[in-house]
Amino acid sequence: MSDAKPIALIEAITQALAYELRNDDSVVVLGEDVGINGGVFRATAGLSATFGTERILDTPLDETTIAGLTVGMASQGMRPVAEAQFDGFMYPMVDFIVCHAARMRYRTRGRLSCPMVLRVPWGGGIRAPEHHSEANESIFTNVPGLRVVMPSSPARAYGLLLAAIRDPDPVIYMEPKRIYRQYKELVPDDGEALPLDVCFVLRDGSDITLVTWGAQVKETLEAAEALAKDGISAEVIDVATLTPLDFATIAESIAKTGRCVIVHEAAKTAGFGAEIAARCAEECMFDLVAPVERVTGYDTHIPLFRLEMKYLPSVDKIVAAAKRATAHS
Amino acid sequence: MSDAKPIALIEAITQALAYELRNDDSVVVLGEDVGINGGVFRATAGLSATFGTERILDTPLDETTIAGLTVGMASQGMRPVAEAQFDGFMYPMVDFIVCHAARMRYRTRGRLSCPMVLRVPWGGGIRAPEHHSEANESIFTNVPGLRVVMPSSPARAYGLLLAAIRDPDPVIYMEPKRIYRQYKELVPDDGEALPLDVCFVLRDGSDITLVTWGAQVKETLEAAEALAKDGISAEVIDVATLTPLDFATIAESIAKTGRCVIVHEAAKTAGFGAEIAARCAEECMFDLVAPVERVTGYDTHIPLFRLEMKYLPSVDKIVAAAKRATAHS
Amino acid sequence: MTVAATFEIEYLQYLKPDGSLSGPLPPAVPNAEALLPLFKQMLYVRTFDTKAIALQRTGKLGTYAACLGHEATHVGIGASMKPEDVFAPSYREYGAQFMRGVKPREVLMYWGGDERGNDFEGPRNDYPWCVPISTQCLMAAGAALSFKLRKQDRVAVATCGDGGSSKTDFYAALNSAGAYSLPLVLCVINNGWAISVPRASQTGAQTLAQKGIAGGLHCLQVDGNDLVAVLEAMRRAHERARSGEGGSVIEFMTYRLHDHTTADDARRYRGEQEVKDAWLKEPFLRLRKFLTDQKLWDEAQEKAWIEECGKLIDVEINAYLECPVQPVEAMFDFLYAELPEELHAQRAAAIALEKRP
Amino acid sequence: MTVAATFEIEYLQYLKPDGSLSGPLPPAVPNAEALLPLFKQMLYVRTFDTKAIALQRTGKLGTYAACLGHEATHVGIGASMKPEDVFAPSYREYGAQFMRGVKPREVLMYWGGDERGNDFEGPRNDYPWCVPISTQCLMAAGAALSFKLRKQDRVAVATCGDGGSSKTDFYAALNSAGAYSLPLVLCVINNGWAISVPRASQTGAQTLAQKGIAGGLHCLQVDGNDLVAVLEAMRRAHERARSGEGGSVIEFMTYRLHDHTTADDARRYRGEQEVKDAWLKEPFLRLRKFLTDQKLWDEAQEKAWIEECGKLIDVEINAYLECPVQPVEAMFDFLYAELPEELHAQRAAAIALEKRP
Ligand SMILES: Cc1ncc(C[n+]2csc(CCOP(=O)(O)OP(=O)(O)O)c2C)c(N)n1
Ligand SMILES: Cc1ncc(C[n+]2csc(CCOP(=O)(O)OP(=O)(O)O)c2C)c(N)n1
Ligand SMILES: [Mg+2]
Ligand SMILES: [Mg+2]
Repeated sequence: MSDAKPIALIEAITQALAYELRNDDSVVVLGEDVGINGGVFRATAGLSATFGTERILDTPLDETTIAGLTVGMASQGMRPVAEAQFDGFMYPMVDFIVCHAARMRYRTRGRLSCPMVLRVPWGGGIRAPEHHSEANESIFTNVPGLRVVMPSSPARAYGLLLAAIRDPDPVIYMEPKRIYRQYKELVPDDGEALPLDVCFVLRDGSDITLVTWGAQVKETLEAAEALAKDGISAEVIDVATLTPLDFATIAESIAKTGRCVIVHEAAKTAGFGAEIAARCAEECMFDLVAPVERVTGYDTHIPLFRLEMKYLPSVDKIVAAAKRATAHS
Repeated sequence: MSDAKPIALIEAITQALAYELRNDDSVVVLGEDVGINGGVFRATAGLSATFGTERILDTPLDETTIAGLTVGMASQGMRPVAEAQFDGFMYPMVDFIVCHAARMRYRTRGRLSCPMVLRVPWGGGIRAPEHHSEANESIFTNVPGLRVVMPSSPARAYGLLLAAIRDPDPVIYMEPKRIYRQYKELVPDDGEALPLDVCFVLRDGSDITLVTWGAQVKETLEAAEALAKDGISAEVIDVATLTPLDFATIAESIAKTGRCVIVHEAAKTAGFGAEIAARCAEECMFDLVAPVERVTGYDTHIPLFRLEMKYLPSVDKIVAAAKRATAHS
Repeated sequence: MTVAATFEIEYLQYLKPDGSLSGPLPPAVPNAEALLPLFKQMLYVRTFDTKAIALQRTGKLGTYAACLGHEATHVGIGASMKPEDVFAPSYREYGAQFMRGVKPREVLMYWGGDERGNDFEGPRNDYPWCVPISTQCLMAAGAALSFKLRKQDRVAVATCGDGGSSKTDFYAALNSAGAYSLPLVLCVINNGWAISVPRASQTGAQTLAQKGIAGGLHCLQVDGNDLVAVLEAMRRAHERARSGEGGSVIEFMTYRLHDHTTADDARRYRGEQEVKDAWLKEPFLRLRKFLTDQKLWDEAQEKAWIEECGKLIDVEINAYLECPVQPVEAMFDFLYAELPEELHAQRAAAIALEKRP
Repeated sequence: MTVAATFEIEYLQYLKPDGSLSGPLPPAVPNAEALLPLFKQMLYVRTFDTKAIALQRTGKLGTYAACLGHEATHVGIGASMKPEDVFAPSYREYGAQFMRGVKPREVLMYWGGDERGNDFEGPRNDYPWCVPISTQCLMAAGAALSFKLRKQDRVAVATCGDGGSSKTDFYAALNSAGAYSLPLVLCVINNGWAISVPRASQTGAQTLAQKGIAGGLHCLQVDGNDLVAVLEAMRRAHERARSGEGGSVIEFMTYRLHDHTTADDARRYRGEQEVKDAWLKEPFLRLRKFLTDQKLWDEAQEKAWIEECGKLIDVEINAYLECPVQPVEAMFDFLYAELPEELHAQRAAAIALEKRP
C-alpha cells in the first residue's frame, strides 16, 4: 500500500489534495503552474494527470484573478483550493479575501458562503529570490471571518489541509516552504482531518513555554532539546491554527511554567506574536514570573539570501531568550 | 488673516495640503474625485481651483492604479499625496505599498526612494454604507519601511500631515473620519510639522494609563473625565504615530500608573493594540499591578450602520475596563 | 503593410429618442406588445426610486444610489436572464434585480444599514450589492467558470459603470472570460460619470465596448436608453454564452440623471445644460411615445398603473420601516458557519452590555 | 449595421528567419552598418547568459533567469532609449540594461542574493529588477506621468512577458497611459510561455498587441527575433511618446529557448519539437547571415569578438565573486532615510550576535 511510505510535508499536501479531489466532486485546484507542471514546488505533482484539466486549472498570470475566480466559484457551491505561488505574490489577493471571502456569509446572512482554501507557500530560508521569502500571516490575522492555518509536520499538513478544504468558511493555509522536505513520516491516507481550532503541544515541559508556528517549530524544538541539556524543561506549543486562536492551551501551559517565549519569523512589531503576548498580559499576568519575550525576524525586510539566515530566529536566539526568562523566578 | 479662524480636523488637512502644494513644487495630490469635486469628504476642496489640474489629479477609478502611479511618481522625485476614498477601498493598494513603497529605498540601497503619502479616511460611526467604516491599520503595522500615522485633532492633523509629506519615506496617513468635523480649533498655517515618532500625552494622570489613537481619542478622553469624577486619575496617550512606535512614552506612563487599558476600534485579535499589550508584557511586567486590557471592536466585521455603534468602543466600555484595572492594587 | 488583426465594434439602436423605430424590430422583440410589461416595470422602478430618495431625504434611509435614467438598461438586462442564471450587480441596478425577484424592501433594508437586505428571498444565488467597484465582475467570472466546469447551462451577468470599467477587476474578469471562454456577459453601464469624474477622464479608449478586444471577447456598443437595443444586445450575448462562444462586453450608453448618490451634489462638477440635453434622450419618454403610437398605452392606463405602483411600493416601504433592528448578537451570527469557541465570550459580553439597566 | 469603431493591428517584420530582407530598411535603421554594434551586443549578452547559467550550475549563483533567444528584442529596446529615459524591466532583459549602463556584476549580485546589485552605478533612475510580475509597468506609468507633469522630454519604457500581460497591473498601466496620454511604451515580450503556461492559456485574444486597444493606445505586433523590426517599432513608439501622442503597446514575438529559470525544468511541460522549431527562428543566426552577406561580419571577427566578450565578462564575474557579503547591520540600512529610534536596539542586538565568539 502506498500509505506505508513515509512522506515529506509537501507530499502530505499532495496526498490531502488528491484525497479530497477523489472524494468531493466540488473540489477544484487552481493557480499558476499547478497543472501539468505540478506547481513550482511540486505540491500538485501528478494531480492534473489523475484528475484532468477541469479539476486542476492553470490560471492566467494574475493573483487578483485567482482570488476573484476562487471566491466566485466558492460562492456558487464549489470548493476551490487556490494556490498563491509564493507568499510575496498574495498581496493582490488581499482585497478579495478581506472584502468578499471573509464577508460573504456574514454579508448575506448565510445565503451565500465561501468555502475556499488559499494555499500560500510561506517564509524564508530557501535561498530564493526577492519576494519569495515573506512571512506575512499578520495580513490576515486581524480579519474576522477567516481561519489562518499553518502546518509544521507532514501529518499535521495532511490533517489540517483536509480540515481546511472541508471547512465551510475560507481558510488561509500557509505552508512553511523551508521545511517542505525537512523530514518524512508515515501519514496514513485515511482522510482523517485535524481540528482547526486547537494548538498542538509538541513537547511537555515545566520551566518555560515556547510558543511558535510554521517552519520555526524546527528551531524551537531544537532549542528545547538544547535547553534540556542545561536542565531547563521547555514545553513547546505549535499554534498551527492562528485564528481563531486557541489561547486556552497556551494559558494552561503558562499556568504551569510561569514563563513564555514566542518565536516567529515575521517582523516583530505587530506580528502575530504580539497577539499571544497581549493575551499573556491580559490573562496570565499573575502566572508569569518573567517578562514575555518574542524571538522574531527583525523589524526590517527579510534580506536577499546572502543575509537571510541572520534575519531569521535561530536556535541560539531562542535559547538565549529562554535563559533570560528562566533567570527570573 | 484666515489663520485666525478655528478649523475642523478635515479643514486642517486641506490647509496642510495647500501649504505644501504652495511651498514644494514636487507635491501633487491624486485620487478619485479629488479634483473639481474636492473629494467626497471635501478634504481637497478648492485645491483644484488654486493649483490646477496638473497638481490635483483625478485618477481613473482603480486603487491599484492610484497606488502604482503614486509609487512611480515618488520614485522619480515627486512627492505625491494619494487618497484612498474610503478605508474599505485601500486593499488593492496593499501590493504596491508592501512590495514597492516600503522597499524601494531598501531594495536599491538608497538609489531610489518613495517619499509618498497615502491618505485613508478611516473608521466607522458615520452611518455610511458597507466598506466605508473599516479600521484596518493592522494591515500596515507589520510592514517594515512604512510609517503609519493617525491624527486625532485639527492641530495634530495639520502638523502630522506636513511631516508626512516632507518625510523621505512612505507614510500611511489614516484620517479618523468620524471626528473630521467634531470640533474646531485654531491651527496657525505656519508650516510647522510635528514629529513622526512620538506619542502625545493628552491628559496627565496617576492611576491608570489609557492608550488609544484616532477617533477613539474622543471616547477615551470622555472616559477619563468620567473616571475623574469617581476619583480615578487617568493618563491619556494618543499613539498618533503607530509605527515606528514610541513605546518609551507609554512605558514611562505605566511606570507611574501601574495599569494600562488600550482602546481601539479595529477587531481585537491581532489589532495594533496587541503590539502595545505585548510590549507591556515584555517591558512593563514588573510595573503592572493589574492585567492589561483591550477595549476594541469585537472580532467580527463592523456591522452595517444600524448596529455599528454597538460594535465600537464606548465611554462605558472604557470606564468599565479602567475600573476593573483599578480594582487591582 | 502586414495586418495582424482587425476589429469592428457594432452599435445598436432601434428606438430613437423621438420614439420612432430606425428599422424593423430585432429578434429579441417579437412584437411591440412584448415591450409592454417591461415598460410597466420601468415605471415601477422609477416610482420606487422616487420614493427611496424621499425616504432618504426625510432621514428614514441611509445613503441611497438612485437609478433615474438607467431604467431601460436595467430592466432589459433583468428581462434577458433566466432564473437559473446568476446576476452580479453593482449597487443601483434595482430594475434588473426586481425582475429577478429581489424585493424593494430588501433594497431599502440594505441602504437602511441592515445586512438582512442581502438575504434575498428571491434569486438565492445572485450576488448582493457590491460596494468595492467591479469586484462583482470577477466574482461573476468565477461563477461562470463554475457553470462551465459543472457543465451547467447557466450564464453569469455582471454590471459595472463607466468608472468601473477602469478597475483592474473588470480587466481581470474579461481576461479570464477570454482565457476560459466563459459564459459571462459583462455589462458596462456608461452613464457618463463616476461620481465627479467624466467618462473622458477614465480612459483614452473611444468606446468602452472595445475593452473586450483585450480579452478576445465579443464587443457591442448599445443605446442604453433604448429598451429594444438593450434586449437585442443581451439576447446575442446570452446566445453566445450558451452556445459555448464565450463572453461579451456590452457598453450601454445612458446617463445618470440624478446625483451619484444622495450623499453627492452633482452641481459641483457638471453643467446644467448637459443634464437638460440628457433628459431629451432618457429611456421612458421614447418608449411611451412608441407604445402610445402603437395604441398599446394611454394616459388613463398610465395614471392607473402609477397609482398601483405607488401602492405596491408603499407596502414594501412599510415592511421595511416596521422591521425591528437586529439584536446585538447578530454581529456574531453568520461570521462563521459555527461560532468559534474563542468568540463566545465576546458575544456574551455584547449581550450582557445590552441587558444593563 | 452601424459601426462604432474599427481597429487594425500592424505586424512588422523586415529581416526574415533566413537572413534576407522582406523590403527596404525602415527609418530606424539608416544602413546595415548601424546594426553591427547591436549585433555584437547580442553576442555579448549571449556570452554573459551562458556564463551566468554555468555559475548557477556550479553553486556560485542563486536562481537565474536566462535570456537566451530574447537578445534582439532586449538589445533593440535598450538601443532605442535615451539616457534620460527610464527603463522598468522585469527580470531578464539584461540586453536592454547593459545598453543603458547596468553592469553584469550587478546582475550577478542581484541573483547572487545581494541587494547591492540593484544599486546601479549606471542608469540611476531606472527601476531595479521587478519580481512581482508587471508591477513595473504601472510604476513606469507613474514615472511617465511625472515626466508629463514636469514637462520633461522623457519616455518611460517597461517590459513584461506574455504571462505578464494577463496581470491586472499591466491593464492598469495601459488604462492610465490612455487616460493621461502618457509617454509610455509597454513592451510585451511574448516568448510563448509563462513558466509552464503557454500563451494560449493566458487569454482569448488573438494578439497581445490588441490589449492596447482597451486603453486607446497605439498597438503593434512585431517579430521580436528581427532586430530591425524591433528598432523600427521602438522608434515609432518613442516618436509618438515624445510628440505627445501618448502610449503604445508593442508585442514582440520571440521564444524562450531556455528553461524559465535555472530552477525550472521545461521538459516537464513542453515538447522538444517546438523548441527545435524555435531555434530556426532565433534572432542571432538570421542577423549574422545578413551581416555576413553584407560583408560586414566574418568568422574571424566573430571568433575574436567572442573571445573578447569572454574576457570582459570574466572581469565582471570576478568582481562579483570577490565582493564580500554585507555586514549584518546592512539589514537596517536604507530601511528608512534615517533609522528610527525604536530600531537601534534591534540593530545593536544583531551586531552583538555577530561578535559572539
Ligand atoms: C474600490 C472602490 N473605490 C471607490 C469607491 C467609491 N465609489 C463609489 S461609486 C464610485 C463611482 C462609480 O462610477 P461608475 O462605475 O461609473 O458607476 P455609477 O455610479 O456611475 O453607476 C466610486 C468612486 C468604491 N465604491 N469602490
Ligand atoms: C505576482 C507574481 N506572481 C507569480 C510570480 C512567479 N513567476 C515568476 S516568472 C512567472 C512567469 C512569467 O511569465 P512571462 O510574463 O511570460 O515572462 P517570462 O518569464 O516568460 O519572460 C511567474 C508565474 C511572480 N514573480 N509574480
Ligand atoms: Mg458611471
Ligand atoms: Mg513568457
